[in-house]
Amino acid sequence: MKPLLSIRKLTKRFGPGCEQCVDESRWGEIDANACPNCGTVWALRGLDLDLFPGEIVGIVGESGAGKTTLVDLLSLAAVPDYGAAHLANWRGGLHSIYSASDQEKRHLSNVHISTVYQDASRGLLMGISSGGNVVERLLASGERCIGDMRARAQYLLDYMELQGLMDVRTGRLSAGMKQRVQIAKALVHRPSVILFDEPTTGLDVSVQARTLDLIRKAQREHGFAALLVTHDWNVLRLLATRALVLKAGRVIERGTVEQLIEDPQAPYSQLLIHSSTT
Amino acid sequence: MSNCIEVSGLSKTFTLHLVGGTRLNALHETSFALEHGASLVIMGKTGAGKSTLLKLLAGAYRASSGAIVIQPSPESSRVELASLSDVDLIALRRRSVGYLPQHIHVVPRVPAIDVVTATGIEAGLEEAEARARAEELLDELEIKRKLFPLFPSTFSPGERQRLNLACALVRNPSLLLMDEPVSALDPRMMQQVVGMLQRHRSRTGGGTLVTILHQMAAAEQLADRVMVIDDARMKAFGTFSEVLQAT
Amino acid sequence: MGYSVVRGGERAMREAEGLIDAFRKGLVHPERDDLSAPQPEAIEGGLRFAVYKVMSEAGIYAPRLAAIAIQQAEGDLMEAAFLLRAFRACLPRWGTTLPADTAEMRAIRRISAAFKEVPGGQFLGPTRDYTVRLLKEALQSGSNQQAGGVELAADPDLQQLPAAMPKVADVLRRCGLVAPLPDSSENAPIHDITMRPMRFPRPARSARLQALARGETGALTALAYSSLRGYGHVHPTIAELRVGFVPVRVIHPELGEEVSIGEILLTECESIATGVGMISSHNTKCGPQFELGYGASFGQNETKAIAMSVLDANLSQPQAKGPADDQEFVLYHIDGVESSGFVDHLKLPHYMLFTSILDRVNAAAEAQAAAESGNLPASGADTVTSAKVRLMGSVVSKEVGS
Amino acid sequence: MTPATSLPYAYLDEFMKACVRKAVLKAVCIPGYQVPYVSEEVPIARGFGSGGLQITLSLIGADDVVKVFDEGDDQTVNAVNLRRFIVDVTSNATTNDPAEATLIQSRHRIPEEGLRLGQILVLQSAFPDALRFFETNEAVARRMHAEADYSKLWLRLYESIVDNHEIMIGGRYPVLINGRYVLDPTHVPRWDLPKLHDCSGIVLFGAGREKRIYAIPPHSRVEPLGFTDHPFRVERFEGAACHLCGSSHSFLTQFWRDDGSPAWVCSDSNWCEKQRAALVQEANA
Repeated sequence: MKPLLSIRKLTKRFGPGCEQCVDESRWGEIDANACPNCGTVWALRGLDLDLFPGEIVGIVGESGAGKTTLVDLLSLAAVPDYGAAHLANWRGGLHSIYSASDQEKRHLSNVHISTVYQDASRGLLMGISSGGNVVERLLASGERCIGDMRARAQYLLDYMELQGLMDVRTGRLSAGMKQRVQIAKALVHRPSVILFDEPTTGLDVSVQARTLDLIRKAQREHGFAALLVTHDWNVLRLLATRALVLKAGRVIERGTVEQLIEDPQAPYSQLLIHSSTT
Repeated sequence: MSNCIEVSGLSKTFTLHLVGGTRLNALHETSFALEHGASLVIMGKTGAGKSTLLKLLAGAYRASSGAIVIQPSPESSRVELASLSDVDLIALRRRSVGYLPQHIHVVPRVPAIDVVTATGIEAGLEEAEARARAEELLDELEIKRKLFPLFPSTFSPGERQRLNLACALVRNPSLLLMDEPVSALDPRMMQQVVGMLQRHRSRTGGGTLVTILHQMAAAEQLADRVMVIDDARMKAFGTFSEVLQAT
Repeated sequence: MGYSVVRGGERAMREAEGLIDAFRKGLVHPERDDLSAPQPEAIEGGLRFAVYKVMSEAGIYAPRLAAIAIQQAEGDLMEAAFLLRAFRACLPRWGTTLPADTAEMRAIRRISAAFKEVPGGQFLGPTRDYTVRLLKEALQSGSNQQAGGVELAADPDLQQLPAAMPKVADVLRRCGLVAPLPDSSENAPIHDITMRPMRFPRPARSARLQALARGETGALTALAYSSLRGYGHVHPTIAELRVGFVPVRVIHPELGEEVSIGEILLTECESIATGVGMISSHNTKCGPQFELGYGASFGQNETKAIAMSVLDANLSQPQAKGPADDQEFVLYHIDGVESSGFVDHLKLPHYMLFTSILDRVNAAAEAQAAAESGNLPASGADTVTSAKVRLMGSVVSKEVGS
Repeated sequence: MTPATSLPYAYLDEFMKACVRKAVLKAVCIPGYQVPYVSEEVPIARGFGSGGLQITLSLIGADDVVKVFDEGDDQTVNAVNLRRFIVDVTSNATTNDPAEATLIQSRHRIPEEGLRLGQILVLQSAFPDALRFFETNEAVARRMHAEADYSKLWLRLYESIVDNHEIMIGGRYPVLINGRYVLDPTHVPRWDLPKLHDCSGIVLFGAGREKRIYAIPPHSRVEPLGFTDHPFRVERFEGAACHLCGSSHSFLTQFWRDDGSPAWVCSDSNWCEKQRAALVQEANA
């Protein structure tokens, strides 16, 4: 089976770097994010990952491990210092998405790779109606019929159990509703990949459960592949089949969710597992 | 006859970093082979390493050393577990290798019938066919129809165990790994399950079983081969009668 | 060069005033000693727009006094407005006039941008709007001719002006485009900001209008312009702009009836906040009604009156689109006397403040140096007097702190 | 007023004329793109048509016949003032009839009969950028234009329809030029926009205060933004007719008689005169 999104050596650093930390072979020694010598922060160091169609891969790690940097890179909000990512259904997967022009990048993030942020204000315009937020995607790809657009938006908002909130100003919705508007917006063009950056963190338990169920249901029916960034193993166990453990910008362990929960190898993974509440 | 499972020099050591990196030998230098269609029952005291071996076979644990080669059915290709990518391992576990863990984890907030049906769909069955098999299996396991739409989290341990058994069987896996599948069942129900497993083996034309059991009666009916594990080592491996004489 | 203290305040100030007169003559034309400061009458006649600006910013209608202030301030209009406002503060207060009804204005100029023709007609009157801004050599030839401008009647006969004209705003009210006026009984008592200070968040509209009326023309124009360019939500259409003489009436103290005590030249502008780009939805909720912005200023000061009406419309329906929508930002920063005063106050000596700042900077520098060399100094040990400033390369002399 | 003999032809010095001409050329080559140019002061106030005047004075030639009109009327004060200044510094012939004119400077109107081949219409523009009113940051707005990323603008139109069932834009209705740039056609009424489409004359826009020049070359595709089921609509006059020439198929403006009763009149005064002249001819024929 050919991977949908193959990521090779994705690296992002904040700072000039020095001979000590630029050399990949010595990355093992540097455990903290910042290089002791020059202080450059290596948010992500040489991440490799193949995402296959229809699967959900978890990205686990404490904050500052590089999870959000990975989301920013894959959502094309940021540009990596090194490395590439090939998307199968974009130019036949022959070119890295970072070689795309700004316009193509906007098309990619509008149609092929959607993102659901933890902070809804990063993903939505709070000043306009929630239907408007969903419709923006259609407008951006050239749709010009109000009736069709509203029908599509209505279907998606109902699908996300947001009946009757089509013309309500997004800013006035609750946190849980905003996340579901984000998911509806993400589903507009039936993307092949959706990035979830801690989608339900901070929601109260019942809303979190309902939102996760909706994500699972949407994934089963729309069949998108997803990267699920989380620090919560229960969320991982519910949605993902396999996962990567990130620490200080590097992948220190990968495996099926079952393996990572039952038999974590790296000390850091064991620490993460045993610090979860249940 | 080629073997369904070939294990050589398999050992598993846990390194618990949170408690100063103490090492725990869970399994030591185990080797054996199991031909297609055979039914192995693993017996031994609790904590001897039985579950460890089963989890290694299921790919839930990663071997510290040694090799496990699995050929779920005579037609499928032989694969070395350690060399499988995560994605292939997941696919293997969805289609041809059924695994019934001892501590049952149930997907929350999904009606019982859908849990079993979804497992069937994941294995490649059509939705209607998967639902039909699910209902048939749950009836056989005497799960009352009114329980079908309920969430498994509200079920009793016995009902959950039977539900998981249904999940394992709905896919007709050619290799079925079960960790004490009947521990929470009354003798009559246990007998019923053993009968189902026998029928399963005949229906799949040589389905291979590996089961951890304590109940001698069930073991006697199910086992072609028996393995005894004690203190992380394989003490005996052979036919039921051979092992009885040896211990 | 050490940082030395300016001494001898008293003598310096007296000499400074003397220097003003000396410079007044010598700076520009040292060889001419026949040039004296222009007399107030000349200022009132030839520089009437300066007089109007000073009068309106001082909040007192006294053209002659404004001319004197301008002469004394040598043309510094901010200074003149300050002088006049200070003088106003010491005048006794006899009472308040009745609200002037500007419909009764004997207008010398009246235009509308909203409609081509309005009841009472439009007439251009004295304006430079449509003149060609060519620096005229004609001034040398002394003729009072407006070069290329609209032919100004030699001596405008003030008696023939129309006595009263219906207001365009009333026409708009009849069309339902603008909310009807509340009848005068409901009007809240006027909040006189020279008697009671403005309080936020919602100062009375009368207080807001007074603050705008006394505002400095440049500041008002800048903020209004910012609103037009999108940093506020209002881009209005001028319903009507009038310039003319308005009768001022009071209740006679003995007779107890209305008495007119004269006329004042007034510029009044009413504009409707039509907005540009998107007609904002908030004013279509109760049918298409628009905010009416009002601006008025003593004398003929059209830019100020228009700017006031823009800001009034902005501030009555603030939509937080920019500074022009923020009541506090606008009303606190448009008063010329306050703003020029505070900006000028930076010239006052701030030696105490500066010394204490140097002390802190020095302490931090020392702590940083000590931290790098490993030993932390006992905090607070060094007092101000022994402060050794290495900042700015100059060593502070000993008497800094004494 | 006798112009000072020292003033060059058409007032602007050669440097300023060259700047404007280069900007006009670039604007015509990239239809809809706002070309920045150095806009020196002219003796006409900012906001009263300085940009339009700079273009007229840079393009005018000895044999050009100039028409200057404002809000459709050649006799409005601003039109009179501009025309008088242009004549003073060029001594060119002027006309009120758009048919005779080779160079037309206008504010807020396009002649009712449109343009013919070879004619240049210069429109005075206050705000060159249609995006500026919801994106006050110019850098972001320029990037949107560069990437033809107009989804925010379309979203505004969508939200307007959600709130009011109508696209609530009076003047300055955004139009798409050749499917690429969105252009702000200044305060011309929506009535005039169809005339811009596939128009045989050249339309130049001069924004003096904002220092931008942009253009619509001949036979360009000019589409006012609209949705398939909420299309662009021009102003409606429901049965109103001009009280001078009786026309009901020209852009009318409302006015108030002295007795306060409303009435309508053609906005394009010259066109109205032509209608009346035609009526008189018919009556006599």
